[in-house]
Amino acid sequence: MSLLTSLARLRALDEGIAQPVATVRHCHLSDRPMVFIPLKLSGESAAPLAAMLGTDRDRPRLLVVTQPRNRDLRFAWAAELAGVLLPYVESFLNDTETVERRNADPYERALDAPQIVVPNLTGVAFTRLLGRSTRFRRSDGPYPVPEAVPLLGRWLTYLGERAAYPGSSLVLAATEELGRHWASGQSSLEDANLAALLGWITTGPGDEAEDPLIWPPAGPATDPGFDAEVLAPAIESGSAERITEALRTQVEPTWRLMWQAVDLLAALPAGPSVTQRWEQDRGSFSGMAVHLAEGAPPQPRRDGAVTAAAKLARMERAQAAYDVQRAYDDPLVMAEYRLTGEAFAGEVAETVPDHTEGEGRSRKLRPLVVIKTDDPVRLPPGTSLGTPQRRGQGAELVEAGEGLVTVKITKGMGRGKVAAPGAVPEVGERVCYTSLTDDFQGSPALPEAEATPWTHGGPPHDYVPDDEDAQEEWS
Amino acid sequence: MSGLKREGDHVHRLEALRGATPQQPHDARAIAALAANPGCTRRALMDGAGIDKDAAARHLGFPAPFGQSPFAITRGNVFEALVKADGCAELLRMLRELLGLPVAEVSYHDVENVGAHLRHAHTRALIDRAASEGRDAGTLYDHPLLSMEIAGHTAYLEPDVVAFQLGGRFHIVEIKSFAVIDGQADPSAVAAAARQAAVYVLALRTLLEELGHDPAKVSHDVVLVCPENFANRPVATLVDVRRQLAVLRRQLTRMTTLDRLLEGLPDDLSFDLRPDDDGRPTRPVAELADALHRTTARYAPDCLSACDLCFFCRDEARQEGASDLLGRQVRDELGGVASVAEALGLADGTRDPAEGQEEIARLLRNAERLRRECLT
Amino acid sequence: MTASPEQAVGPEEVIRRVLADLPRHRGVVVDSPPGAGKSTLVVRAAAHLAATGEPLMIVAQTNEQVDDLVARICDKHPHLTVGRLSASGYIPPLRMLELPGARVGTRIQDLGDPDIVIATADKWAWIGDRVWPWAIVDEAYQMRSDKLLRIAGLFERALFVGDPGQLDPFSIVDGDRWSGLSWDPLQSAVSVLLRHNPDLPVHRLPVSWRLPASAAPVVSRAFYPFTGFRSGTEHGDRWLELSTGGMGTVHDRALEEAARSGWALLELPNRHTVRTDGEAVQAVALLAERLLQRGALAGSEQGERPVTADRIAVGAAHRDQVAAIRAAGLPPEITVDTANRLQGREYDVTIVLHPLSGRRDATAFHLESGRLCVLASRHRHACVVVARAGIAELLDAHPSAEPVQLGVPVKFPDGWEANQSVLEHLARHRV
Amino acid sequence: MSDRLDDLERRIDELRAGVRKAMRVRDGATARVLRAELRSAERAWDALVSGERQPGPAADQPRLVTVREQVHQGLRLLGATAQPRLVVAVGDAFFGGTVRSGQLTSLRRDEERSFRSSPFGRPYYLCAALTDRLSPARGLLTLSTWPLERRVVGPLSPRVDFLTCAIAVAEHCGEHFPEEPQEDEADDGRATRLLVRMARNIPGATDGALGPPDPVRVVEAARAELRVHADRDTRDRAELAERAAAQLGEVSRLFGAATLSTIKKENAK
Repeated sequence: MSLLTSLARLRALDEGIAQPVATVRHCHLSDRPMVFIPLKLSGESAAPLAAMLGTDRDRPRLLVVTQPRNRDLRFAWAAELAGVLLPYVESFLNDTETVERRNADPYERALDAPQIVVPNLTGVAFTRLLGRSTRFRRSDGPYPVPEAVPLLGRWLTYLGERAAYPGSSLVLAATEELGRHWASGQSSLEDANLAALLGWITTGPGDEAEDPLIWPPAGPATDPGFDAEVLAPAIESGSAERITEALRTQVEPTWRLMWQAVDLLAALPAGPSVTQRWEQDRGSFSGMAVHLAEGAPPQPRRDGAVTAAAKLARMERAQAAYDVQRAYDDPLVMAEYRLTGEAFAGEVAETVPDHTEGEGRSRKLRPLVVIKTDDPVRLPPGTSLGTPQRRGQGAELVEAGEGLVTVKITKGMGRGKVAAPGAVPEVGERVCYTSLTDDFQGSPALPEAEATPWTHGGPPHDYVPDDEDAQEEWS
Repeated sequence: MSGLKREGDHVHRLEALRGATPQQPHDARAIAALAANPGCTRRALMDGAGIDKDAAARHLGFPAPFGQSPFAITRGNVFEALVKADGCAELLRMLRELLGLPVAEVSYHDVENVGAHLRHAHTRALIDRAASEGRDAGTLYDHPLLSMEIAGHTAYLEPDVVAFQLGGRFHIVEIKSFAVIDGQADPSAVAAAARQAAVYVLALRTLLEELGHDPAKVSHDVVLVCPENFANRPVATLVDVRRQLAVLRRQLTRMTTLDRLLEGLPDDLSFDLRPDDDGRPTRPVAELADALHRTTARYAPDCLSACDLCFFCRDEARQEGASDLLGRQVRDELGGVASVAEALGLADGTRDPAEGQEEIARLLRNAERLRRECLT
Repeated sequence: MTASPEQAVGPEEVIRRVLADLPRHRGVVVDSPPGAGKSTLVVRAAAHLAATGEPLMIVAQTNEQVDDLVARICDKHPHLTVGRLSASGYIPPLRMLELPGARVGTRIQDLGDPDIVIATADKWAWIGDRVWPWAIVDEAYQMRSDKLLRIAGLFERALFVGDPGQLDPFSIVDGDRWSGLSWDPLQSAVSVLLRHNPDLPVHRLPVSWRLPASAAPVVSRAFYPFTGFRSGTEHGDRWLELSTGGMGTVHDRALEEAARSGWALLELPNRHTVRTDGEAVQAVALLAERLLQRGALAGSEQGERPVTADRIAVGAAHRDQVAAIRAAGLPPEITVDTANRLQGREYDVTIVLHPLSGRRDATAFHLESGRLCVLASRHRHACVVVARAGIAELLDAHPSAEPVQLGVPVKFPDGWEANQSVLEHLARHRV
Repeated sequence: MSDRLDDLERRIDELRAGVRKAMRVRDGATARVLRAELRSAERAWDALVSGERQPGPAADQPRLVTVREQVHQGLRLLGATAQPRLVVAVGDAFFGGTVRSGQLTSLRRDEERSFRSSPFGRPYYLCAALTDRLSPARGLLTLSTWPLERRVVGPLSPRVDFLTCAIAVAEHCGEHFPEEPQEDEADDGRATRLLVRMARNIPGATDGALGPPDPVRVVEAARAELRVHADRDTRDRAELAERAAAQLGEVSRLFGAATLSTIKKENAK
């Protein structure tokens, strides 16, 4: 969090209403997102209690474990969940496009992909756990479960993993996305409360957001008071209706909040790079689908050495790209870099479009641009720069001082003797340059898993999910 | 030494602070929580005086947001019972697998078999016998009762189990019902367990020292027992609590140096809740609130998960318009600027920077300029 | 891990043991505290291995480190041929091109067939289909294990050398998902290596040739509590002299204290400030300026020489602090940088802006022991620390609720303890 | 009727809110009152939605055998001092038992009362095991018909008794479901689960493979470990039994004596 965000929070606190920290939306928002609000039984790691979910705000599905103490019912519940989620996920597999790749076979990429929206990060974590607890199950053998359950497990595992991938929008945590676009007048810790955060963004703060009687927790954990006074007696009574109704009172308010969050995000125009990141999501999603179709085993309990390193590399790459793209898409994000002197913006005061360097054959066109700026520039001469106004273009800082910065354009101004029209900004145009650039070379290859070196424990015994996984009782 | 006398009258002063309110005994969790926010004078004084912060908060109309679900509680008890069932059969299995406990080592003592009032003495006796390697030194001690001096008062501590004879060393066994899934557990839950276990380790070491044994006989590796994955089957993991021990020692020494804080206090200051016969506080709320306001708190949002008084202090911070509300990081970023109004004044330029505020003022104005530029 | 008690043994003996162990084990680890002759060891080992006639690859972390090693090897062992692999963008420094035995190229084929090939870990990761019988991995504690994973296939046996006390490798993404795994990619190369090969011999260089007698015990106690090391020089072997007299300003007195005792704490009034605390920045700049003006002379076993700008370094925790200090108008020859980038470097005098100066709350970043260790162990003669009063109180008020990951070995020293220990020492040199 | 339902639901919500508010400020009295109202409202609601059918697990089928008798049965099978939960599990596994551990809490007191009123009026009594200070051991059941040696617990006895019980359970499994236990109708795997639970805590009782452990193997493993502890445990018990016989009267010999003397001795040193 930068001083810019801190200032926004101060302002929010003072004015009693959240302040924007983004001018565009930085996540993809599906036309039919699947809102998913899971509840779990307190004191258990992944014992489901209920879930409200659906793509239609007017027709939520409520799935309840009508006797939470009964383990078989939990799997029945998982099967029900699969009955809703799998058709949704698979509905995106049919329409695909063919993608050509350099030195690799072309592949089929889904035109659209599923998007699961959960209330908060603990919701994401629970989704992952749910995946972990179901993906190793077998529909045959000693402790059989319905066919769909292990498949659901693999998808949930995949989605839960992907949620940790910077810039991915397959799974959104409402509080996180809202927090990325608005600064509330409370601490980031308190922002984890969906009702509270939405309160700040819409009507202003109020203590009722923290009153479980008015706004029940958005899950997966339920309110202890509710457990003691409502749920426990209901379970004692053994009445399925009563348990169902009790749980409905706990998820329904959150259901409304979730769609409110979706609307708020939808109201923002999408940043230019969002499509590109969603494209990667679609690719990843299609990849997973193929993986499953090929009958690959369920994801192992934990990553092997090579997998871990590969994931880390991808995630770091994605994080870096995500940061740069957000800054290029959004002046308010770029402002954070201007504040620290890694970027500057201002009016073009003067240009030398036909400036050249070198002599004879090595003579190169290097148009000069002088920018008048109020920003503190903390970049040494020679720093290579990029600019949101002309994304293809590369520039280099020549000198900076007295509110005037000279840069020379080094690439993306055309091949000719004179710069291509529009390549060099006009005097008076507002431009922004930054040392933040999105040119990363790929990371070098990793060994094959079976070639894992002795320093990392040598080749792993390839993983076969055993009955142990399948029969692990689910308490 | 003169320390003794000072020690004496500051204990006296603390009792004055507490007044008629019965001393709230510290348990392991409370002691472990001393490190949660050591910078907070208000909390230090209330803990030192042994005031029931939870009761105070409720009386003040700011009940703490904590509560434990009956399901969680039941689950906890059921799991502990499972681990200890049939002479700790499960525990023995794990100790054999994890620490190579010899098969012959199965002897089990349930300290609770003696009357409650004798548990501590009995624990002492059993531990002494074990440590002096006497014949039939026990292996498992169930429901032992240890003690520790906190700010002049004795706190009684109840570890789940103490295991002996793992290479002649004592191990604290901590049974928790949060799950270990594929070898990992919720780091904050583990941390809490480790802090609590550290209290037991220290208490047991102190006991051994008093009995003239080598305190190092108590291992700094505690045995954490949790349900594995999604099954009920317990799994044991060794947790190294040396760091937690260091922190704990630090905090306990701080407790004895409360004088510094006490000296600053007005003589008439008291946190007394004036409980009636059935323990209900009768002291006028405004009066109690005022008394608390006269001590400085160091509110941070982290308190919301650690301190019973958090809502009271947050409310106070709101009244004062303190930037602490927004979290330690923001507060730190703002350098010396403590109040929201001040910070915004500097940002808008409606307020001139005081001595030493020039830089933060410049930064804030710059930030404000950028925000306006981008939002209009 | 067989930890031989080598504090007692002489450095020569340790090096002898290391070389003796090389053929006996697949890997050998050498822990080297600041300035304990790590590079010397690498050069010695390189020559030793090259002498067997078998080709050797050397892995370092940065281009500077690589260039430095090439120079040292060619200088000490002119008969050896050294190939310097580099990325296409890299422009070799002149001194490199002048070296007779050295050859620079972007592909193995360009290098002919030298006795030794040196490159950064990043470069090595692009090299394939060849296996070297021997490798030396330098700064192995600063190398992330996923880098080692990429290159470990290139060698059969290796010598890993590094300083466990410096900053751990890090990532811009959250790696909790891998914590507890023996191959956690975010762990250092050495810790992963040792978790999978616990029987590899681990040696320790017992003597710091860089740190003076005034500094070695302080750094050893704070950052190497269990292993420890000593200074190669006695009190009096090193001296720092200010040839012109002072004007009695705090800055002058700080420099005088540093010249006298090897340490000085220039304490500014207690105040919470922004990171780029102007007063502190000014103080740092002034100290550096005065140090030059007063014509400091550094005397040591290597003779006496003036402390020129290039022998002075200014260290800080954050990039914006570094930028602010640079902007304060120091001679460009003076190195100003963050702890991360000062790792492995050496100067006569260092001026340090204390990471906790002006902070109200200490974060894990500020408390990381490696950060302070780097800043406090770059100097041959003296270290001047600039800090606002109140750090003791800050440490005292620091809430401790670090999360605990199962199966992750606890790392020592604890940042809090280390800071406390250093602070206690500095207090004795406060002006 | 649906308005009626709505009213009820509104009422229930109010009451629930009331109770939870009261609990938050720890106002037990108010909470109790409201709770009572709430429960009746909830019952009414149940009645409305689910017709007249009154669900609830409390609808347990008439018990043919008394709790007392079932515990007796269980203990006889186990043949050693055991915790209620184990006794219950055995009942579950082999006698289609209906006892819940909760029902056993008052049992021992009733037994003692009945004994005091008419000593040996019954063929057997369910009593507490005796600790090394001859006081009643917490949560350990025995049979009055057993010799003192079997009813006292020394330091090793909990383990010894566990192993003895394991042997008994394994042998019973062996006899009754020679092959593939969970095939058996009467059992539906409860017996196997019990055996698995016990076997995994006995070294060498399972071959690591999955599926039900081989009863014979379990018995052998348990006997093997038993041999390690037997001598010392027998000595301890004999010594305890002697003391009990010498120091205790009729009643306390069965139900234990509250004695502090032993502690005094310890503190003395």
